[in-house]
Amino acid sequence: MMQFLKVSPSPHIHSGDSVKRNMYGVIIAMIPVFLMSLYTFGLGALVVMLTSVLACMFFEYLIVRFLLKQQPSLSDGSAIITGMLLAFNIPTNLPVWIILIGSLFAIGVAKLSYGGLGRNLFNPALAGRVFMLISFPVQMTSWPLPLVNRGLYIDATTGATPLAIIKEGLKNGQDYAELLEKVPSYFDMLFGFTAGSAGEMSAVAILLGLAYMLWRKIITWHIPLTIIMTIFMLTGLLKFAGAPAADPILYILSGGALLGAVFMATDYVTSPMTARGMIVYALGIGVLTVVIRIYGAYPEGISFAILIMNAFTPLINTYIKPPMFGKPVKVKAVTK
Amino acid sequence: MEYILIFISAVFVNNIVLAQFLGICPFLGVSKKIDTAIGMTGAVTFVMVIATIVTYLIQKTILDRFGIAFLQTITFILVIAALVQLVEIILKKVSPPLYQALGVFLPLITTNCAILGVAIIVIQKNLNLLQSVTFAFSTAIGFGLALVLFSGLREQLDLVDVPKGMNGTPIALITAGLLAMAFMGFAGIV
Amino acid sequence: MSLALIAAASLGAIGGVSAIILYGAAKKFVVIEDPRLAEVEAALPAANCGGCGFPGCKGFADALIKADDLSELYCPVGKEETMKTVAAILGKTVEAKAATVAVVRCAGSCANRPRTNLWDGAKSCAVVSMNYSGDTGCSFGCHGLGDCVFVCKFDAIVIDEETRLPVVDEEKCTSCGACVKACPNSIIQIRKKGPKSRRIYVSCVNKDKGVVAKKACATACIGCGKCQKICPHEAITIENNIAYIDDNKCKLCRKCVPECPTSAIIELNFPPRKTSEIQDTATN
Amino acid sequence: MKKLESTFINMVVVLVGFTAMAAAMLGSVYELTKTPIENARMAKQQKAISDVVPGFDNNPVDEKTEIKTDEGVVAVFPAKKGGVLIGIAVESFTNKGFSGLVKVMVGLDTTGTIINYAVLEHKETPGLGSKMNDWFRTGKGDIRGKNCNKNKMTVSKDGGDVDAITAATISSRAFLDAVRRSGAAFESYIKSTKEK
Amino acid sequence: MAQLSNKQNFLKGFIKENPTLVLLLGMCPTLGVTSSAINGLGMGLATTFVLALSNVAISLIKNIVPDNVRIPAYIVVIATFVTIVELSMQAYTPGLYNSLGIFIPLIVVNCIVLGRAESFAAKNSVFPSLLDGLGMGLGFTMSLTVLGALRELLGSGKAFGITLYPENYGSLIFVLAPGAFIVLGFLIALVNHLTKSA
Amino acid sequence: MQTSTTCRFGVVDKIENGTVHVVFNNYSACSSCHANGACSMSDVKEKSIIVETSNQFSLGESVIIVENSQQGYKAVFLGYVLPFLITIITLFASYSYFSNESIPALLSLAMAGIYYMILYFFRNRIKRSFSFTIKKTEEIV
Amino acid sequence: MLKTFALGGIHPKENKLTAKIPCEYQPLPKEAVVMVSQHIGAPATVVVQKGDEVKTGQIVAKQGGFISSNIHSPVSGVVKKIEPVADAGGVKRNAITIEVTGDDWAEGIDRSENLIEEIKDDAKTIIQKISDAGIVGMGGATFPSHVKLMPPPGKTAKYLVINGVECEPYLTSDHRLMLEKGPEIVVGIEILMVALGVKQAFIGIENNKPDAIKAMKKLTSKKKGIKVIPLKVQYPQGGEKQLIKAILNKEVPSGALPIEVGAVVQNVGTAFAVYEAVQKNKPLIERVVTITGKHLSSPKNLWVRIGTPVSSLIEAAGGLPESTVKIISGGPMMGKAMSNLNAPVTKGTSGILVMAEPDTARKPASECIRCGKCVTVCPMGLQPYALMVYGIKQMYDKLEAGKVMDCIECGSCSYTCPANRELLDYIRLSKSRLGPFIRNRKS
Ligand SMILES: Cc1cc2nc3c(=O)[nH]c(=O)nc-3n(C[C@H](O)[C@H](O)[C@H](O)COP(=O)(O)O)c2cc1C
Ligand SMILES: Cc1cc2nc3c(=O)[nH]c(=O)nc-3n(C[C@H](O)[C@H](O)[C@H](O)COP(=O)(O)O)c2cc1C
Ligand SMILES: Cc1cc2nc3c(=O)[nH]c(=O)nc-3n(C[C@H](O)[C@H](O)[C@H](O)COP(=O)(O)O)c2cc1C
Ligand SMILES: Cc1cc2nc3c(=O)[nH]c(=O)nc-3n(C[C@H](O)[C@H](O)[C@H](O)CO)c2cc1C
Ligand code: SF4
Ligand code: SF4
Ligand code: SF4
Ligand code: SF4
Ligand code: FES
Repeated sequence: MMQFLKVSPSPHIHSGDSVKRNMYGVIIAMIPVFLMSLYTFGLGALVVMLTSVLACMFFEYLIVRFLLKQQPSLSDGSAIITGMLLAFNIPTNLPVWIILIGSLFAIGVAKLSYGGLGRNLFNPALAGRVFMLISFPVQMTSWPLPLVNRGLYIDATTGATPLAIIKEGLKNGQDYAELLEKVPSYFDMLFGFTAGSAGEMSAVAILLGLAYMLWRKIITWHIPLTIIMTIFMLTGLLKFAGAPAADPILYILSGGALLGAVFMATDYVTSPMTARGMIVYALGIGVLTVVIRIYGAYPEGISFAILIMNAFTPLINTYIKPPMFGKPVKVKAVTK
Repeated sequence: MEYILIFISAVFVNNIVLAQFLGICPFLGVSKKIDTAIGMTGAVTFVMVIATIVTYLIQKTILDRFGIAFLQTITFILVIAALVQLVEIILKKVSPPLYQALGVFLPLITTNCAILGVAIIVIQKNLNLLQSVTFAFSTAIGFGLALVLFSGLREQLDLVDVPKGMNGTPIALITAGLLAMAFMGFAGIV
Repeated sequence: MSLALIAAASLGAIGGVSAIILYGAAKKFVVIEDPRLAEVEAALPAANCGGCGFPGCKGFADALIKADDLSELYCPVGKEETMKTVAAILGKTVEAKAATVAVVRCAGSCANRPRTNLWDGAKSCAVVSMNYSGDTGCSFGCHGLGDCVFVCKFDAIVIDEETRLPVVDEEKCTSCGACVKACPNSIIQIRKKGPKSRRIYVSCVNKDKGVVAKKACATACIGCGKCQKICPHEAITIENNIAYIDDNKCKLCRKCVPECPTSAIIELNFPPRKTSEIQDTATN
Repeated sequence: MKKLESTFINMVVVLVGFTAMAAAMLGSVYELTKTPIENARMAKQQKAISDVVPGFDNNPVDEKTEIKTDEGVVAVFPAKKGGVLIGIAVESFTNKGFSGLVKVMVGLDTTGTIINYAVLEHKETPGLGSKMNDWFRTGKGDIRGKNCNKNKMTVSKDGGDVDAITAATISSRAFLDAVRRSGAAFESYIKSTKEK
Repeated sequence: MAQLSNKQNFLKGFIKENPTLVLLLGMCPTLGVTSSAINGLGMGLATTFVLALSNVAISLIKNIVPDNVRIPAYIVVIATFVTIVELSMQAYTPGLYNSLGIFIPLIVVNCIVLGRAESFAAKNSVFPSLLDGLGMGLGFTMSLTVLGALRELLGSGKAFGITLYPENYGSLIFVLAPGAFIVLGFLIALVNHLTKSA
Repeated sequence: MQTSTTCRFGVVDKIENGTVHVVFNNYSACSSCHANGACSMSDVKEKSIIVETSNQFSLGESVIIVENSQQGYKAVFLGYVLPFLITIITLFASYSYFSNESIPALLSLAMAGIYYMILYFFRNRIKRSFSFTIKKTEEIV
Repeated sequence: MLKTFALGGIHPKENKLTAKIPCEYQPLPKEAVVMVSQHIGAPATVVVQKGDEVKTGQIVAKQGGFISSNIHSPVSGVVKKIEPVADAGGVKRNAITIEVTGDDWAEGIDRSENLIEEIKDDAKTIIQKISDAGIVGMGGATFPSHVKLMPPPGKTAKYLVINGVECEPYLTSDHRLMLEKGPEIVVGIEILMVALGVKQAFIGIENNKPDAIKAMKKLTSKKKGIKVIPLKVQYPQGGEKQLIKAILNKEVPSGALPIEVGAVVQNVGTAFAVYEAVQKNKPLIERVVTITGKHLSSPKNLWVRIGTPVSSLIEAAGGLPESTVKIISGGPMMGKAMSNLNAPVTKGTSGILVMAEPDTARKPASECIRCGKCVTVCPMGLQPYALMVYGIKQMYDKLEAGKVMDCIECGSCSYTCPANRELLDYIRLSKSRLGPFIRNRKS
């Protein structure tokens, strides 16, 4: 017997679930996505990923250690996730210095200003990405072509993403059928052989990750499924009503819809806590994504949509409570 | 359609607080509780609309007619200040308990730059009365949206321990910045 | 110059109407805006600690202005000085109040009080108290998990790593009493600070019988009554096996201190004793 | 001096007095600044015109005519040297900018070839759309010497002859839209003068 | 409250009671016009002008204004000066006037101006009021200029229009709305930190 | 929807049989900012409420006024939102009937006035639906 | 689909090590320590004095109020002292210490094993007998049973729900009792039905006890009105509100008792005790205690007299293993950790669990990552993460609005939290602080 008996209130056992388990689970789920990006973009994907992950971890360590003067807890893995997702969200030819600034913004401003894991209000990786998109629109919107020049990093030839092609075209009054010619096939999009951010194109790899996370019970189905369904239905509806929109399947397969729905909208910290809340949140993301994609200036809207709904999360948590067990007994209103 | 566009523009795209930087003081000041924020939205909407109608009338019937548009600033601010007081007097007269309930629930409504700003903007933009009023209440709703969202975020912040140096205004401003960044996604919708 | 005339006329009219409305408003709402409010508030420390019993400094300022008699009102943070300033602003007087400070009445350090169990729950004294008697044989003593530290707005209290007991920083402590409320075992007390910060108190709250108490903690008060007997000022009472020194009666003669067989009485900030009667008193 | 009491009369008198005084004072300031303000506005227009069609000796602002185009009215300022038309400046606009209205002054010679342009007003994003101030005078974006009728005044992305500002295609399109409008205005202006 | 010397009256606005960074007043113009250092400076100076003159005027008239119409009377005075600034800027610095836009008339409701009028000029004589107004105004100008310079530098590599590093390396967001909030947030945190540790 | 409460601090001003008059200061929006001392744009107004209570309070005693948010919302609705709706609907409805803009503007302002008049007739009904509780400052919850 | 409750719930590893081990009898202790307060409510009033001789089953402390319970001597011997003794948590509470001389039973108690099926008494007598016998809820809550059998005016019971769920991991005392004393339990249930005047009784048993389900089904097949309901395994199905939801599909309203929906819940152990009290006049002085733990050499189910020190039970199970870090009175989800092994078994002691490090250590808590898992598992639909923070920050109005008093302290939230937050610790603290206040206001 140990020297002293331990005493604590119940419960005395624990499920064994841990923050680490969830975080590393997400990292594992992202590996297929990373591998596909390596295959599609080659060297660039590697450089971008390494820079981003290392920068995020480095900044996290530095700021926590020297500015917040606390014990850095890099091992919880959340900085790695932020780094990976940041890398997934940017073109693979982005110069290193931009990635560094973006990582600094993601970790320093969006996460550690608030005190770190669990306290932030906005998704750090997305904040970093939108920061870069707004700050460096030129670099952030020139996408290397897939499957060519895989040995090149900065100088790869660039092209437009399917969404950008559609958006530009439709805004310019071009014919949709004609535009479809320029857009990659569903097959290419399924496997990610199109121009775009490192991690957003391979639907198959992302779905693999989703299946893994669902299986490990890291996330529930509510957010990803609702987002995808909303985008699908709403674009279908709008197209039917005559809006300048492409077909629903294309909207789901292209752009960051899947990546966002599976890995970024599901971030625990910035999404609602109850199933009903999650559905409202996801619905909001879906609608905003479609609105921005079809009517806004940006060809892709999911990043903004998620950030905007992040801001709604506290309200959702306040007003959408879990179903309570038992209705309160009616007490006669005491009127005086 | 035109009015809908004005609405969307004022609420989302050119949100008064997040893009135009008007009404920042109440935005930072009244955003600690969601309830108060929602209440304030209602009050500000009414005051803003009434103020816009009155200043619009004065601009068109007095200032423009007599060619003394340069008195705009001074007239508007006086009229708005008096108007806010007038509403209070009426409310107190009409129903003291109602007035008391409001007093406990809401902070005073002051003539902040948002109300004056809107009154001036509608004249500058050369909007007609209907457009002006639409613009005024859309702006108020945009203000309310930002306020309510922000109060939710701040209630959430109250529950966690933000680093000491950042606590209070700095973190509130950074949050507002990130919110403004998110709202940039609406760019180009109108 | 006709423009100026038109301008003057129309603006004058608008001004006149505003004046009437505002006059009405002024009559309806007595805009108290007591100029002293801002002044009083500025004189207060703006700690918003609630130690005065009011919600924040503004509330206190309000109350100060409205009160006829300031004797019930006291800002523990700003102390005398603030109260005097405020009284001066308001043209009222305040009586001097003796300075006070928080005192931790437990000396059960790790050395004095052997551990019998290991707490593995939430790091909160209140949670410990609710669940069991604590890590040691003494169920009255300090749990050392710092609920008092958590509530102190002035960083005036810290847990000493070695003794696992809270230590109050006299300089920083405003005697706001937050820690007193927070301590589930009622160990902390607000006591007179004493001249030159000198004070004497029994550093124990164990109500067990002497033998039991002594077994649990080497420096427990065993209620033997020796101090009571020697005190010339009748400042010491014994109740529930525990001695208590009334700070209103105690004249700081220090006679009781060496008398205590378990060194449970603590003297603070006194010059060293001349004679050899000094025992290894746990000072500070 | 003792403060005045807050009686009704005092209050009304003071406020009315103050407002009247203020108004009178402002009236005079207004009179004083009226001409400089007008001049400043004129100067700006003058300068813009002389930037885009240098070398005239008339006052084009006085000879301003308004031309109706498909999407609104644009102002045309004829620049004459010794009474002979050497070109026109068109104050054109578009609402298709990234943030709405963009106003430009375009100078055209008598053949309709663009001499120069000046952006009068825009709300485009600093660093992006705002580059239109200079962009269309440099490199492949240069529109000087191009002719609205002979050249395809659209961005190269849409098959035109002008390169868009990097990452600001929307602003570029808008700009060119305004330029094309000035071309149209030029046509109808010439037509109308010929008719006369 | 102890009487402050003239020098203190003038200097307090710079650091100790800096209206923007310490007192957090007049946030709207602070955020709205600081996309460049020049704009910040211009706005600051315009405000200083109004602040100083209205302080003087109010301390002159303080005794002939009945208490109940104090605020509207002060507003009239302030609005007059604001309009003068507005008209003059329109006439002589049209460029700056255009870029400051609506924030010029809004000086009227700037808490700093009315605040100083109420809490200082209404109680003090002319000269201290002038110093107070100037000091506060220049403090405001200083922080606006600093904020503007910072944003300009981060956003486009320039300060006062002088290029310090190539514009391409600037993060555009800092000259846009979000940057205003974020830079000010960090600036206030920094000032808090400095004044606390000092 | 959650029921939350707004608390304000006040002082007992007058006691009559069964009712207590409490005065409290109502500050404007910016006054929650810590520099309100420097800025008097932040109006302060003294408001008073009348509370029926059986508890004992003494003159000059500090109390906390508690109002539940539901009631606050109701007050905002009756006081501001409804007249706003009436004004704007009138304006939109009447706008196209008149060539002069001033008439619909005045009409809608008048409608708001009429609304308040109607409200005045219902003042007894309204009175019944607003009540407050006051608590001694020592009570925590 | 098996029945279960709707909201939340978890499924910890069951670890029912002693499910197949029949009950043994634990020998009498040398000294029995009888706590004066072994139930919820007012402590009993001691009616013996130091030096008195007492017999087994003789009353030693009388009900000290309406919600209180009699206490009987579990042994025969001499009262040695009546003074506070440290309980399992080290807190001193009043107790009667009896030096054991033998097992000499008081008069009128039927100690035979034969089953008496016929119920002679009417409801009133039954309730009186139950009250006299000092029966309290054996499911852990130790609420005096006779009180539950007297619904407040205006409320009538319609259903009796027998709680044979035993959803706590490790514990098997109810399971064994159903297997070994099934017929008695069934008679006990019939007695309870008479006492309550209800026509329907349900026995809820989780599906991980198929033998018990089978046995009870067989025993009740001929009984009208008694039905065995097999339930899906889900913690905390044993909570009475959850059990009622699972079996009757009714939700007990917030802040109300089961009687609000016409249900009374009793544990199987209680039913057995009722049988003994009513048919055999035997007071509650003995109960089944599971003594278990992965590292114990021989975990067991034991019939133990109240007042037996826990340390002797551990001896009986093979002694304390080296690796022990925590000893729990009760199950791992709701039991209390013991700091004092000399504390006696009480009426509510359903098990003694000896645990070693990897199973029980608490990991350091970190910031909430807002994963919402605690919300998902809470069977009461609360938001534990928020309640914890409100508790720490003492935001009482939010705690009340968040229905903190509805928490059944099941521990599912703390069990699940990946950040190892001490959710229940603080929720319990808030309940203890807020509870008196709310009660005060009601009165
Ligand atoms: C692929 C993979 C990689 C992991 N990498 C690490 C690691 O680098 N650092 C770490 O602390 N845990 C890592 N983990 C988590 C560990 O497997 C284990 O869950 C964790 O360290 C246990 O933490 P604990 O000892 O605090 O319970 C990883 C898990 C997996 C599946
Ligand atoms: C904050 C922000 C402001 C922008 N402002 C403009 C602008 O003023 N003008 C413009 O044409 N595009 C602007 N854009 C870029 C458009 O959204 C869009 O990416 C671009 O017009 C089309 O891309 P392309 O020019 O590379 O084809 C802006 C983007 C961001 C992020
Ligand atoms: C979370 C929780 C779990 C419980 N589990 C059981 C259980 O497994 N078996 C049981 O008999 N009672 C259990 N109870 C106690 C019951 O809620 C209830 O008090 C008991 O069944 C009533 O019967 P009794 O008065 O006969 O003990 C549990 C209570 C709670 C709050
Ligand atoms: C399911 C899941 C999704 C996550 N998604 C993100 C993400 O989109 N962006 C990010 O920065 N961190 C993400 N994280 C990591 C972590 O939650 C995040 O860094 C916190 O927001 C930091 O406080 C994710 C973690 C999990 C478990
Ligand atoms: S130590 Fe206690 S009394 Fe002293 S300041 Fe801190 S909380 Fe207040
Ligand atoms: S004095 Fe009280 S509150 Fe402070 S650590 Fe000790 S037990 Fe805890
Ligand atoms: S312990 Fe309470 S809050 Fe936690 S899960 Fe159980 S019922 Fe819910
Ligand atoms: S389970 Fe833990 S980490 Fe997740 S929300 Fe609840 S308290 Fe937070
Ligand atoms: S400066 Fe105060 S609201 Fe704008």
